[in-house]
Order: sequence, then C-alpha cells, then structure tokens
Amino acid sequence: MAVTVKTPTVKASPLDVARIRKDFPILAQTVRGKPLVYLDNAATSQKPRQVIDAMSRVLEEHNANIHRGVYEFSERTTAAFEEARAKLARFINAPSEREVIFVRNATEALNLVAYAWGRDNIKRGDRIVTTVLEHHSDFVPWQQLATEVGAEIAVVDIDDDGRLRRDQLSAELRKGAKLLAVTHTSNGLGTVNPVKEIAAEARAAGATVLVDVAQAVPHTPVDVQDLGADFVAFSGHKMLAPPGSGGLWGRAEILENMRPFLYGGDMISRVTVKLTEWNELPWKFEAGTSSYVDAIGLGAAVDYLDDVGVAKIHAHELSLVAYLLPRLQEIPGVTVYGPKDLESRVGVVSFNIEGIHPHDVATIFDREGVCVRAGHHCNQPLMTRLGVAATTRASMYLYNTTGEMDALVSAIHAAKKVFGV
Amino acid sequence: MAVTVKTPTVKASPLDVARIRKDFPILAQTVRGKPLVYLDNAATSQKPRQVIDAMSRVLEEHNANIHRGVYEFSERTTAAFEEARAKLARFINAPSEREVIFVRNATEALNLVAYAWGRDNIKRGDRIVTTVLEHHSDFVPWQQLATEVGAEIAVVDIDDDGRLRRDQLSAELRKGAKLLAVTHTSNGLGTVNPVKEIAAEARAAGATVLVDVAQAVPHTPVDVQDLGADFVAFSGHKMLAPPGSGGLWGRAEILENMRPFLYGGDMISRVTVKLTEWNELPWKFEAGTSSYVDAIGLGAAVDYLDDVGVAKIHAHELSLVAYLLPRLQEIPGVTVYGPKDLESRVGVVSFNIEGIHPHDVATIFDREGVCVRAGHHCNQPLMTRLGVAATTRASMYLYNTTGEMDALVSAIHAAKKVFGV
Amino acid sequence: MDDMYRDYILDHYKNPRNFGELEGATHTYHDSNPLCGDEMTMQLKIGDGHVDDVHFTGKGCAISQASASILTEEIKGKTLDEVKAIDRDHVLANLGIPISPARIKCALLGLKALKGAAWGLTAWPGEEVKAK
Amino acid sequence: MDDMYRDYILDHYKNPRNFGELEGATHTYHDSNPLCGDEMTMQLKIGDGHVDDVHFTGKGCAISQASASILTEEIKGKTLDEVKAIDRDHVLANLGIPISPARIKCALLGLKALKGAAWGLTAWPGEEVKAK
Ligand SMILES: Cc1ncc(COP(=O)(O)O)c(C=O)c1O
Ligand SMILES: Cc1ncc(COP(=O)(O)O)c(C=O)c1O
Repeated sequence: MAVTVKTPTVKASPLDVARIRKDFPILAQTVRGKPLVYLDNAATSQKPRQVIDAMSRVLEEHNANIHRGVYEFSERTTAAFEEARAKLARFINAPSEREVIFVRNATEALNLVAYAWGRDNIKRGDRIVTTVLEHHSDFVPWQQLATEVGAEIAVVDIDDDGRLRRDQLSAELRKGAKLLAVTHTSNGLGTVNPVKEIAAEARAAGATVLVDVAQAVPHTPVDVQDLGADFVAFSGHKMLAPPGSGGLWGRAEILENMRPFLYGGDMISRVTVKLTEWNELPWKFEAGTSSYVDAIGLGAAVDYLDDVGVAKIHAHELSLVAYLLPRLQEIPGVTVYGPKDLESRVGVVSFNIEGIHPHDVATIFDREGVCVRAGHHCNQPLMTRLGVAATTRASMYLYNTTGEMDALVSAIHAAKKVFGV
Repeated sequence: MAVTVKTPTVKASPLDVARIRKDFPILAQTVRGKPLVYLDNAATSQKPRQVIDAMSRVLEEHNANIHRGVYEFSERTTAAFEEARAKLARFINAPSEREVIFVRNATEALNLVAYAWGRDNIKRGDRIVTTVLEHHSDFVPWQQLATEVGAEIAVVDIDDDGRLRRDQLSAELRKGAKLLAVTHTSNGLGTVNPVKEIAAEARAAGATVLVDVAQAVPHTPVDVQDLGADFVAFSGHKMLAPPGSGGLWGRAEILENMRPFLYGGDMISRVTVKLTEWNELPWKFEAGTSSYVDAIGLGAAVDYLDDVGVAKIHAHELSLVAYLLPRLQEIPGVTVYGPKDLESRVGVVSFNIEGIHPHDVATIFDREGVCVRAGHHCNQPLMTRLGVAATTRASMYLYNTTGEMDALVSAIHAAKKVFGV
Repeated sequence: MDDMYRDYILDHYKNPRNFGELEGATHTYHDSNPLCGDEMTMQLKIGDGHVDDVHFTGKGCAISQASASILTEEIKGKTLDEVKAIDRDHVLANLGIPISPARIKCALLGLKALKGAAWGLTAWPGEEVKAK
Repeated sequence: MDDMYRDYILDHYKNPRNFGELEGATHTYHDSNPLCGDEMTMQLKIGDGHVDDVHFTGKGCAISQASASILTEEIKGKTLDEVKAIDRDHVLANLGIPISPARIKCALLGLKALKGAAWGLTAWPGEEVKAK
C-alpha cells in the first residue's frame, strides 16, 4: 500500500477550471449558506448551460416526434437526434453509428444484452465470468440469467489494493466462459482495469466480452475498437448529460443476429396479425418514442467534453487525487480503500473515518456544503469483500478544485470533532 | 355512417385557448413563413413553459441522483421526483402511489408487463385476446410472447364505423382468456372503447385486463379504479410532458407477485454473490438511475392539466371535431375513417384524399404550416382492416383553434389543386 | 405554385411510363417502404448485357412513382454495368426537385428496386444507413 | 456545534443502553436497512403482558443506534399494547433532533425492529410507504 504521491509533486491541472465552472449554473448555488462542494460525480454529474439550453431549444423551437413525421419540425428533431448518435459514435470511436443504441441508462443497456443476447446464448451449464468490482447493474442481470437458465457464475476477486486478480481471472477464463462481464472503472474504488488486455484474453478463450464503461466514458478516453470489447454500456447522466440518456454499443454482427428487446413503435418494419419484421440497426433496439430530448442533451454533452478534452479531464482529476490522498492519509482514523497511487485510477476516493458511520459523515459534510455519497454504492459484493457495510465516497469531475479538496478535509475534521474521535 | 353533427350546432369550447397558447413557446414559431398549425398531437404534444422550466430548474438548482444521497440536493430532487409520482397517482386516481411506476413510455410499460408478468402467467395453450385497434406497442409484445410460449392470440375486429365488435369480443372471452390487452382510445381513429364494461366482462371471464391508455390519459379523465383494469400504460410526452416520462399502473397484489423486469440500482434491497432481494413497490420496477428530470416534468404537466381540467380539454377537442367533420365531408374526394359522430371519441380525425397519397398530402400541408401525420400510425393491422396503406391524421389538443381547422381545410384544397383532383 | 410537385412529376405520377407487367423479364425485384406502405416491383429484360426493356408496377406516393417512372425511361438501352453504377445523387438530381429527409426513401425506392433487379438479388443484403 | 448530533445522541450512540443479548427473551425480531448496512435485533422479555426486559444488538449509524437505545429505556415496564401503539412521530419527537428525509429510515429502524418483536412477527408484512 505504498503512497507514491506526496503533496509537492502534484502535477498542475491542464484545465481552466474557473472558466469551466461558469458554464455550470448549479455551482453558483449555496447549501445551507455555504458554497456547494459537489463531490458525488460518480453518482451523477452536473450539467453545463450548453446542455440545458440544447434541451430547452428542442422543446421551444422544433419539438415533434421523430422518424415518422413528414414535416419540418419532425425532420429537424430527427436530424438533431441522429446527429447526437453520430457524435456519440465518434466519441467512443464506434466503427458505425448503426452500432450505437440509445438507452435510458447503463442499467438498461446491460439488461438489454442479458435479455436479447443472453437468453439465446447462455445455456444450462455455460459459465459467466464477472468480478467483485461490478456495480449491481452489471452483476444482478447475470446472476438472474444464470439462475433462470442454469448457468454458472464465477466472481473474480481483487487484491488488497483494489486491483483485479488477473491470475484468478485467467484461471476462470481457462475453465471456459461464454461471457465476461467486467467493469472498465470501479465506481466504488476508482480502479481502472486493464480492459484491453483482459478483453483480448477473454476473446481468445472464446468468451463474448461486455464492458461496463459507465465510469470510464465520462472520465477517460474510451475507444471501443481499441478496447476490443463486444458490448459496452454507459449512462449519459454521469457525463454532463441529463438522466434518461445513455448508450449501448455492440458489434454490428452480434446486434444483427440478436432478437429485439422491447417491441413496438420505431423498432418495427412491418406488422401483420401473424408476423412482425424488425427495423434495421440501430432502431431495431429503440422501441416506442425515444427520449429524444435527453439524447440531444447527450449530444451537446459530448460536444462539451470534446471541447474540453477527456484526456485533460482525466489529468485534472488525477491532480486532485494526488492533492487529496496524502492529506487524507495524514488524518488519524481515516482509512482509504482501493489504490493509493495514481496508477490506473480515476477521481474516486472511498474512505471511512473510524468511529463514525458513513451516513453520519455524509450528514455532517452536508451541513458543510460538501456533497459526497455514503453507502454501498450499489457495490454490495465489493463492500462484503472489503469487510465494511459502507464507505464514504468523494468523486471528482472537471469542475472540482483543490480548494474543494481542502473543504473535504475540513469537513472530515468537523465530523471528527462532533464525534470526539 | 350518420353525420349527427352539423356546423351550426357546435358547442362552444370551455377553454380560453388564447391564454393557453401563450404558455406554449413553440406555438409562436413559424414554419416556412407561416404560423405553425400543430395537429400531430397523437404522436406527441407540445410542452408549456411550466414544464420546460420545471426541468431546467432541477438541473440548475438542485440536481443530484435520487434516493441514495444523504445530502440536501439529493433529498430535494428525490422529493420532487416522488411528488411527481404522487401527482400522477392522484391524476389517474390510483389507490396508492406504490402502484405507479415510472417508465420511459407506454411501450416500455407494455413490454414490462409482457416480460415480468406475461412470461410467468401466459403458458402454452393459453389465450390472449386483443383487438385490431391496438398500437403496435400493445400488439407486438403479445404476439412475440405468444410465439415464444406457444400461446394463442385472438384479434377482435371493428365494425365499419371503427367501433369494436363487442359480439366478437364476448365470444372470444367466452372461449377463455388469460389476458385482455385493449386500447382505451384508438390513436388511428380516435374511437373510445367502452373499457369499463369490457374490463368487467373480461375479469368476469377470468382474464387479467391491461388497458393502453396512452391516448386516453392526455385527453379524457381516466380513473383506474373506476375502469376496473389490472394494468394501464401511458406516455408522458403525449400529455405535455417530455419524452422519457411515462407510467405503468398496476394493482399492488399483482405487482407484488411479479418478478422484476430490469435489474440493478434502486430496484435492489440486498445483493450477495448468491442471491438478490428486491426493493419495495414501486422501486422494484425502477432499475438504474431514473429519468428523474423527465418524471418531474411529467409532474408539472399533470399540474398544468389539472389546472385546465381534462374534462374541459375533452369538450374542447370535441368542439373542434364538431367544427371540422362536416367541413371535411363537404370536400369531394375526402374519406374520413372511424366514427363520424361525437359519440365516444377524441380529437383524432383520420382521412384520405382520393388521388393523393398521404405522404404527398403531409408534404403539401407542411408547406402551408400544417403539421399532420401521414402513414400507418403504428397501426398496420388496422390499416389492413381499413384496406388502405396509410391515412392522413389530424389530432388536436387543448391549444388548437377553429381557425386551425380552417387552415387544415384550406390545406386540403391546396393539395387538391396541386394534384388537380 | 410548386417547387416539388412540378408538372412533369405529376405527369409521371398520373401517367407512369413503362408501367405494368413485363413479359419475358429476366430480372425481377420487389421492394417496399413499410413506413408509407409503398410497394414497387422492377422488371428488366436483359439481352447481351443491355437493358432491352424495363417495366415497373407498384403503388405509392407521387415522389416514389415519378422517380421510378423517370428512371425506367433513362435506363432503356443502357448496359447492365451502367445501371449498376447509378447512384442516389444521380436519381435525386434527375428528379430535379428538393427532397426533404423524410421523403428520401420515397424518392429512392425505385432505384433500390432497380438495383435489386440489376444485381439479381432476391433479398436486400445490407442496409441503407450510411456508415460513419 | 450541533443541532443533530447533540451530546445525548452521541452518548446513546457510544454507550447504548440495554445493549447485548437478552437471556430468556420471549420475543425477538431482526431487521436491517440495506441501504446503509445497518442491522438491528430487538429482544423482549414479556411477562403478564408487560415488558419485563428489553435488549438490542446491532451496528449502524449514530441515529439508528441512539434511537434504539432511547426506545429501550422508554418501554421498560410498559404493557405490550402500549408498545404496539408507539408510532413514528413519537419516536422522532423523542429523539428531539431534526431528521432529514434521507435519515428517516435510520431513525425508525429501532422502532421497526421493536414492532416486529412486539407483534411476534417473523418477517415484515407490509411496507412503510404511506398509501395515498
Ligand atoms: C394508443 C397508443 N399506445 C401506445 C403508444 C406508444 O407510445 P410511446 O411511443 O410513447 O411508447 C402510442 C403512441 O403512439 C399510442 O398512441
Ligand atoms: C460502474 C457503473 N455501472 C453501472 C451503473 C449504473 O448506472 P445507471 O444508474 O445510470 O444505470 C453505475 C452507476 O452508478 C456505475 O457506476
């Protein structure tokens, strides 16, 4: 558990955070009279003016249902919606827009794969390999599918530093696996898995590879072609876009051979009383009226992220982690979980204060204007592995500052004072 | 096919439409230099300032992920989200908020029932009764389920006036049915089915009753307890709310005994590697981060509709239909489909002009600033029944005026002139 | 009045050229646009690598019918390779009217059916969505 | 400094009253709040319709532990009917601190476990969401 970063060696952030913060109206708010210190970005991000305006603009200027209207407003809204898809495809370097499906959130994307691919491809006796780092949304669908069809599920462990046990993973893959479902970046610990290597190994072992990139796409450059996955799933609301937007990317060959998921509306090409034919990709998987305002908001968010540069955002987050970690570790009674260095991680820092329950921590933080998450982070298997019921988690994004790291540290001292620990 | 309403007997609308129109920013727009005449409300409605503002307000003032945050913003957003649910529950007179599940749209609601209730309750040889009036979203899920499990599907016909064949329906129910899936209001013809009587009959015959109220809730008062259904499904975007919002209502006893649909996030109570326990109603069916901004928009839309009064909106729409129908029927070559009187209908008028394909009609209308839908309206079995490939559909809402009906009539004359028919 | 529904478009719609069954057709392809219910069958009689004759049948909007009718006039006598080389831009230019995005599929249905016939297809292989 | 974490709350948290296994318990109920990982077991010894003794065990946040501790002090000697009649408002009032919506479940976990025990439940029947 070496601490490789000390305060003086912090690399400067490449971002002009002061300018960025002006784009986020909510950051001007106060909480109980104190400036808002928003450090719950792994739960959801805040939204820039540009995204909020893009959404209002649709509703005020050319709102109409998409794809089927033979009039100008419908055509404009359809164009904006499909343009958002194109932006998203470029953002993750998808080979084709046809492979990018709009969903409500990562959870829906993962369940879509479980229902529409899993039920036809995972059979009795098949093995699904996954990890103890998974968010419930990338674990429970597989657990339930396995139970339903009689498949087996193998859960790969982490080491004490919060890194995936590659030896265990390899052993499990060697035993044979139909599917590897693995998170790119842990929402509980901030660990970034070596997904490219893992995916190659899994595919060589004959497994289909699904990567949960919900915590990756907002914070680090993600290139699905380079990654070598078969499916990736993510949520818009964690990347400056509104809740209700998100994406599933899948290889065209696989998507084409899958049955649909939800039935009705745009996903249909022709219906007779006896038989239905499906629409082409990607619409085959988009049933009913899409959340087109949210999707257009996601397009605007991608523009914003592209402008700032995701690699720079990652460097900025690491500069905050580098600033924060040594300060946290100086405080008696504070335990930090997961990686203690800057190697392969994002701006998520999970910790506990001895003698204070995370919920009490978060309540006291709140009165200091500091918003963090306290709980199991939809990571109960991971909490069990760590031997805790819950942690307090601070998670950063492009608009956070070192001053806010100081506020977090002060809030910890405040909590310790209240509890006399 | 009696025309019971003539121009002079039009009842005055109870609405102050001029005042209402001021609330809808988009209605001030022009299309190709002409005032916007938006008559595609059955596809989606426009949104009042109050709804757009309610959405921006969340994002600018207290955005945070809901249900799990131990800080003020999360609590405020959670409260606004659950308040929207309470409003929606009151709006459809649900016995309890626990029975109201937020979904993306009616299509998702219907598929939720097909997956989570249907797969456990419809078995080989069981019968599903539905109708030729159904939207694809209330037909294809049942068709696919029936194919998957080996159940039988019976499709009840309409008479030449677009009214459901009650005799056929009774006969089908007498043969036994596990499920009746029936639309309350036809999006293709505007027919309102006598759902209360039908539901009673079906329940007496032992069927579970699902009612597609997507075209009903926005336009007529709907009381789920009075209706006597087991499930109802609807979309927010057709009732002044943003796309991405919608509702499924179901009886608590049934919902409690159902397996979940999507897995992950809020729908979970406890996860171990072996086993998962589900959250209580309604959250058991709300996986992942909800579209809480859209849902809060739906709450604001319900407030707006409540303020105006849905019964008055219905009366207003009928006044427009009463004004329009005789004028349409005076035009040589125009055929109106569905009911020609004001009895049990809403403001949907489907028609064709002899010698002009509906797509050409809609294109010419568009240049006149008149937005209508041309196509099969996701109603292909109905189109087949009517013996047409497509129709042109004008559908009205609270902000439409008799002046706009005149614009529609003028647009028809313009189209006829272009085509020389 | 009209940019789009010009006289020649309406004329092709009302009096489609080369309309009806083609006896002795060597290549036939049927396609449809379920969105608007348009149906189209293209039939070619190919001899010595040339289009000796072409007919189409179908029903649909003015745009799809006129576009198909114009296309049949153009290709008579062309070589099969020339027919295979016709692209969407050419068809749209030939139509000579502004086509909005929602109507593109109407305007191209004839071409799609023609290509299906020329390539001797029985079902359409790919899809029309442009790759990135 | 504190509205919420008053001295007596922290005292009950750090030195919970009636904490530990209750020998000879006649009624036992275990409950939990999976959201925060809180666990709570309430044990009653009922003789002649009265609470002769009560103990609780568990772990959790200051609010849930203090609330349970205060509750155990209050009910000793009460009749079973009196225990069954205690409602959430009473518990919240007794806690004497402002409880935000997110913490309500913490504050009421002890009551829930107590009611489960008093009613002789083995699993919680309904749910806490208020009907309309
Ligand atoms: C009767 C009916 N049911 C279901 C739907 C599907 O609605 P959505 O596309 O919002 O899922 C519609 C919308 O056209 C409808 O009119
Ligand atoms: C790694 C990971 N996967 C999946 C999810 C689920 O995201 P959503 O709630 O948007 O579906 C989250 C969100 O917390 C996450 O962090």
